[in-house]
Amino acid sequence: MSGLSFDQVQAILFIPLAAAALLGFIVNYRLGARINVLACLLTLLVALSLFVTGAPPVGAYFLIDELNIVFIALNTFVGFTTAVFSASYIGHELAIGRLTPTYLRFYHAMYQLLLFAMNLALVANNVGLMWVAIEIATLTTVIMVGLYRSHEALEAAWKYFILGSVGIALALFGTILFYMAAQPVVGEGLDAMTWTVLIARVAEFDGALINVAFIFLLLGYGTKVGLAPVHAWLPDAHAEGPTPSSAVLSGLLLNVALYAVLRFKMLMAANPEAIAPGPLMITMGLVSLIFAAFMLYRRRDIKRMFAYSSIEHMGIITFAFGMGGPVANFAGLLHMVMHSLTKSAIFFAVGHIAQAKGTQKIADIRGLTESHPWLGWGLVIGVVAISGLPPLGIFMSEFLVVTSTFAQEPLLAIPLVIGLLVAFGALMLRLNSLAFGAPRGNSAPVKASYVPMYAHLSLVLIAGVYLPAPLVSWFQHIAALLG
Amino acid sequence: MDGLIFDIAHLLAGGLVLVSFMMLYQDRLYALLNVYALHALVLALSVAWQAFAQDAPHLYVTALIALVFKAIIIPVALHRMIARLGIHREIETVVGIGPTMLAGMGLVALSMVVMLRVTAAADPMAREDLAFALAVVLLGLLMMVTRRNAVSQVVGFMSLENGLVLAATGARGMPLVVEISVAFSILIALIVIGIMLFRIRERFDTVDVHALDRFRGERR
Amino acid sequence: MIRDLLVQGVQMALVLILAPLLTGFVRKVKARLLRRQGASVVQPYRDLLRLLRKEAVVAENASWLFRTAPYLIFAATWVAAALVPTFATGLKFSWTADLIAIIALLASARFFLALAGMDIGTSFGGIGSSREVMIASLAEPAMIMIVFVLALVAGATQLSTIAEFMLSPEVGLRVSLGLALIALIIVAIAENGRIPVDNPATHLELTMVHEAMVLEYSGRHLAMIEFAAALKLLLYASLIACVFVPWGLAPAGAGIAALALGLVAYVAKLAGIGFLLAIFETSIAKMRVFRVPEFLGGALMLGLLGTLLLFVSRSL
Amino acid sequence: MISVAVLLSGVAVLLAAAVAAIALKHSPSVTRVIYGATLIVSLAIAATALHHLVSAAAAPSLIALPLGLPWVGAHFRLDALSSFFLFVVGSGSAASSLYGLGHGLHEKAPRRVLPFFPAFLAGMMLVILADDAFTFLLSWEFMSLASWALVMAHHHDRDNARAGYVYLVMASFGTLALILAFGLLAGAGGGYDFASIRAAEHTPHLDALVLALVLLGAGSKAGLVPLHVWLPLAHPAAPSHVSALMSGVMTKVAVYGFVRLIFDLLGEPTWWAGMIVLILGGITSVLGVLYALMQHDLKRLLAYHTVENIGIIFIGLGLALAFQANGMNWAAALALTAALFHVFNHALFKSLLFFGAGAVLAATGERDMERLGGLIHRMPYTSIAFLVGCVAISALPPLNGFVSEWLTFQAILQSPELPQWGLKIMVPAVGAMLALSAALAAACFVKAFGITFLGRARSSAAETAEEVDRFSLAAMFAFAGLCLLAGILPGFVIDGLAPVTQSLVTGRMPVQTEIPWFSIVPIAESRSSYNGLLVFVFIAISATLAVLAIHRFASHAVRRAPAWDCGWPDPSPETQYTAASFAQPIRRVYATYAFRAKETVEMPAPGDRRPAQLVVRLQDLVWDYLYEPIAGVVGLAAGRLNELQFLTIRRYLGLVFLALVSLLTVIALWT
Repeated sequence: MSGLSFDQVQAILFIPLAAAALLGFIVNYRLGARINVLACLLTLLVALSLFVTGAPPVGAYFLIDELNIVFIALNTFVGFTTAVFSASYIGHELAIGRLTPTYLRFYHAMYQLLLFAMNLALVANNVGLMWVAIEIATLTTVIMVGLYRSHEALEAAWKYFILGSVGIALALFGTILFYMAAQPVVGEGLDAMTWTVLIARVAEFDGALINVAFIFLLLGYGTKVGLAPVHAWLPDAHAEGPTPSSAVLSGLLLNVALYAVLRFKMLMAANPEAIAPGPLMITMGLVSLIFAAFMLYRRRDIKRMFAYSSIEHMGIITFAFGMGGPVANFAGLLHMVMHSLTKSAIFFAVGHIAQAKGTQKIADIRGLTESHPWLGWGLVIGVVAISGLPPLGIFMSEFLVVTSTFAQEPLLAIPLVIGLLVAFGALMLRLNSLAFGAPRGNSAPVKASYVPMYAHLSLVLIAGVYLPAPLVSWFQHIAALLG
Repeated sequence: MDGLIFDIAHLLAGGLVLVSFMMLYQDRLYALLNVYALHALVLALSVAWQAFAQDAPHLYVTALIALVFKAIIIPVALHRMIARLGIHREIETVVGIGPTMLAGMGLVALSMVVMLRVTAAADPMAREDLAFALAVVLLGLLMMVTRRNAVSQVVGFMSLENGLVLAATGARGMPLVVEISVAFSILIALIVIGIMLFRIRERFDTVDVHALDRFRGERR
Repeated sequence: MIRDLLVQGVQMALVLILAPLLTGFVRKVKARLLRRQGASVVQPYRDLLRLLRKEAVVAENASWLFRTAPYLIFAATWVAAALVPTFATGLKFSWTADLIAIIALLASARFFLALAGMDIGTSFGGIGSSREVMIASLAEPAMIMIVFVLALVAGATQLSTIAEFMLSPEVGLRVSLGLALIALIIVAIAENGRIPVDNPATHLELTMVHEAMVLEYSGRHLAMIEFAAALKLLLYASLIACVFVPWGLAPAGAGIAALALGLVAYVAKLAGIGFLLAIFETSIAKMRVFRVPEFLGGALMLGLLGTLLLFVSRSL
Repeated sequence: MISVAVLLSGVAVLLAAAVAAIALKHSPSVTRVIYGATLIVSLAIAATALHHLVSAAAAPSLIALPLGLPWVGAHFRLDALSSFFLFVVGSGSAASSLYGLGHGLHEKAPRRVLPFFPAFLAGMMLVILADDAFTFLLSWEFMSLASWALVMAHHHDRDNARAGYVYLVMASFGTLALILAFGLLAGAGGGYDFASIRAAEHTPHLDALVLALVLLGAGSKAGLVPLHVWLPLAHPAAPSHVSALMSGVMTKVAVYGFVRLIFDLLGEPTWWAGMIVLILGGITSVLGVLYALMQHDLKRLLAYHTVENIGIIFIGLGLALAFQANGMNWAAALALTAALFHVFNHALFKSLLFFGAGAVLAATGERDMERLGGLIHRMPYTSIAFLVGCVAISALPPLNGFVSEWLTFQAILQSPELPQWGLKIMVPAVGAMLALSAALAAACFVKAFGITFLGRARSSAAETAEEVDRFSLAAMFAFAGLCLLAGILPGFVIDGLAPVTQSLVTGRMPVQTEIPWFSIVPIAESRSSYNGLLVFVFIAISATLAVLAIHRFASHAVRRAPAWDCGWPDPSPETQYTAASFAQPIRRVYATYAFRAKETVEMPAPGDRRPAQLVVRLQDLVWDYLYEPIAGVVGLAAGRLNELQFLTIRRYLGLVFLALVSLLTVIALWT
């Protein structure tokens, strides 16, 4: 049994890696896209089988527990739907000649490599390995962001690269510091970086040292999460890269980085001497939320706008985890899942919209519900969901975040609510002009794959009304773990 | 013996901070590159000493990488690039050298304050090392922030990374150090290549980051 | 039972009979005060009969509303007037409507009158209606404030109860009641379109309010409206009489003698009020339309002041 | 259990109808099918609710479903209060559906209306049935969302798009306020079901905060000044039968939210809570009607007038709170009955009036009163129904509007027995405001009816208008009939409300239906009584008598002639009084202060051929001094922060650096 389980973890890593290697040799775009989808599907199935077989035993390098299995499932699922979307999206880009097969030569390989890196970061039981995985993921996405090789795309990639490198460097420093803290207690070598060992013995660590470590880790991985003020790469990278990469970035990579922060937060929380990580995360979360909320107003590029919305939501999630407690943690987890699903659905819609209209400028897009009803209403539902309106899932998580905050720290609820409202105002303002009014620009129908988008949205809708009891108890368990 | 080992390690790490200060002080690119080469050299020595002190032979590899790649290849490559691209030899600083030095002092003080709070239970050598490493990291970041020229920013990043390597090697028995230093070397190489690429594609007049900003997608 | 119904019937008939007489009386007194001979006091009856006999000339684009409104106005005013105790309290149907409802009935009448004024689509109709509702918008709240004062004093909005309370010794002299009386007089003047708010005799276009609304009416329709106006005057006079000079009112279930006495007292009170009204009207000039809000606003303030003073006096 | 299950399945049918509307969008009969379905379901729901309300065994009917918030579940409950409001919502929805059967055929964009209409109904009903905070808010916001979609049905119109935007932002603001209120009520324990909220102890300072938040939340949905700004934009923008629902019914759902939270969940009120609500109600009622008077757009006038009626309802609620706080349960019952009666009445006549406005819109394509006129000739039935609505809303006897205002006055007259001086003084002042708003309402509806239906047509569209279809008329006459019935037999309504007041303020008005002649007596017959039936009968008899007598004994001849008009008749319809000129005296008297109205006359120089112009400028002070600054601040902040989008990489690194250094400093100083 255990052997089988271990195989699953390996499979989750091996399938994308092998697919990446294989895709590196495949020139034909269509074949590549199919293999890509297939590989994603396989990974998803393996990941889902984890639910059936239960968590495998902990290894020195790999770990599956209640926390990361959520992330893995989400990761593989969104990875799969995005691959489906990507097939039709990239096909259209090729058809209109915005991309050429040369540019796309390693696109699918990169996609699989990214999934591999993210899965690796999630299953890693070693904080050093996790760091390496996140660095690989960063480098891969840099290349994907620069795919179009336009000035803007290259500039965005460059910005991402530089800021990401600094972030990664900070995270590494934090990791080293953590090792330093662990080393006197745990002893030298691999054990001092193994998460399961760390969490067991963290209470004995030097509080002052891990405080400093956590600051570096928070800022370092926070750069990847996109928390203000270390968010700067995020909007441009989302706006200029191909939309599938935006969807993966917003839907997955941010989560993976957040996962890393959470792992360290759990360590911090377990040490009595260390400062509570809550206030730091709450502050950064609130700053991100309010900052992004205001930034939403002046956006002219539709993808950049939703990138800022991702910052906003990452802020909310970080805030929720910072608040802590069973309800807020539950809300944070739920919000994270819902945000991933919704935001990637929005990017699916936005990608096709940009293709249909031939522009990403908000001012040039109008009346979508009339010119492209499926895309337009998909966008409406997505934006309605992302701005926290019922009956969609984010409403539930926001309800929980706000009420639990109000019950614990009433004063903190005020900036939270203001931020939510300001962001809401901005999103609705743009939605109004995007989806309604007399259509402007190209109204020709576009070949689009609606299935991924509406699949995500229906999941979000169902979650808003009904959460299955096993899922709830499971989330509650994780929430308790997170402290 | 222990005392001597400690003193030498301390001396080398302190030297690294000092060289970082020297880099902050430079206002010409060539000089900066030369000082950076010195920085890398000191790092290599420091790492080698740690390898000796900790009896960890794999660290010699790291020291070798530092010596060959950072102290020789990269400075030479940048030298040639500057010469070929005809970049201004002057470094444009945002704030004057003086204030930068002052800020650097502040950062060193900060890193000391932060690190020395760490309980004495920790290995004193590691503690000192960490304090200096933190100072080097912060100084590197300060350099990236206060220099307009991309080459000097890269140099800043590289010195930051040297600080990381210092910290990593100072941490007794830390796994993956070599791998990390290799990964970082690749990262730096990519950055350098990136600068070259931008130049080669002749889309930017200078590698001044200003020029990049002109191509922002969303103009005011 | 039969007797109660009878008394109620008498009351209804009485207001109908007395209303034109009061109008005629006021006109007569005014004429005499101006040293004119003046028409006979029964002239209003003659006018009404004459109008009733004439054919009605109706504008071409008048709607059904124009033709039904006069009857509705008349009916509403009549019902309201019949519910105010005139010579006896505790009438059979007095609980049908309290003072607030009586005021609201008059408001209904005015609502239809204002609509009728706009039906033909002339500028005069509109001018009259719009001014009428403007005046009413102040007169009605003022009236409600008066009701507040009375109701708070007497503990009821039922006119019979108020009148009985006013007869009882516990009333005493109260500032609030004085304020209410002044306010009521102002409201009564405004509501009946008397000088200085409106001039029932004018047909000068820019000054008229009530007359502008009914400009298009003729024949029996006009008769109904004029009759309603006379009833309204009588109603307000009865109201003042019943609340502020309640002496002589026959109590519920009183005998014939008391009723007769009440009747006589009532007629005397009406004469007195009519006389005072005539004197007031001859001694004052009409004011500009946009002074009227201030005039009525005064009444509203007096009413409110009366209510508030009541609390002071009560708690002392 | 049974009745709430029945109601929930009704709601489920409505939701299914929403989905069906999308599925059947190509079918030609989809309009009929959907409205027919909603009509039947709404009627059934109204009937169930009414049955529950009047049946003696009015024990709350409960059900819990494993939906919604995981560890709470979705609780639903049908008690006296919710069954009353559900009856209001159900009947309003039924009439609206009936109207939609005819009116919906005029709809240019049925696909943007049909799916959302049943969803909107379902949302409103779910709010009323909800028995836990999450379900309540979910339904509440769902209701907003569905109605927003309906407002956006005619999205090509820029004003509508703006209306939709303002609406949704305000709705979201209100929901957030309510979330906070529930957060406070539930406390740290997170007991979000109403039963545990009810059971929890609440401290007084918490009361104040909850009241403020509920006023913000429910008040913004109901349209309390100064949170009303979205209402006159959004209500008219929707298709007319939806406007009727939004104005007539959805605002009542907001009132329900207020009553549920403040009367039921919060428990024992404090007297100043009553005072605050009272003052807000008074201001709302006067300002609302003044706003309405200044409007020339028929539907917007009606929407503003909703604000006034909400004010009247809140006056009643405030009185009830004040009385209840002082243990005067019988008076609280009177005030609450008055408020709830007005809820019912307003639902009736406001829906009716919006139906009428919709009929006018359908027949002429005009909402601007300045281009209407003379419709009484072209649309006789609509005009009768509309007139009934106008009389009712102007609080004139013998219709229903008067009864509820009369009851409110009776409640106000109980104020001397209140011990607090603030209330003693404030209640009569609010009474004066109420009287003022009632009188102004009459003026407003003289204008609405007079300009729209009377006079001569001001445009060719008005001249050639045709009477609307039978379904629309049926809906209008059904509600007109109910207005009359509720007006002449108010005792039944009052008795129907008794269980509600009994459960909320543990008091009730005396039983009315046993009083002879269907009179209503709030306290005692000697103090005050009113009999709508007799007033109606008396007026009818006297009018008939007068007509019969005159036609029998005097003349009944009629001659048609040109209008007299003091000898200066002008055939041009432009010479008529317009809506603006009708409102001019009132504008001069009130709006100078309330809206800073300025009239400027532009008189061209002699020889200049331009026409002279009279320009009236009205300032909405609430908008200018409350919302504009907020928008300004947001805009300013957005503008300032926006510069962060355009930094160089170096500066971004600077941000990272600063963040790092400051966090390190914090750590250095902290520990």
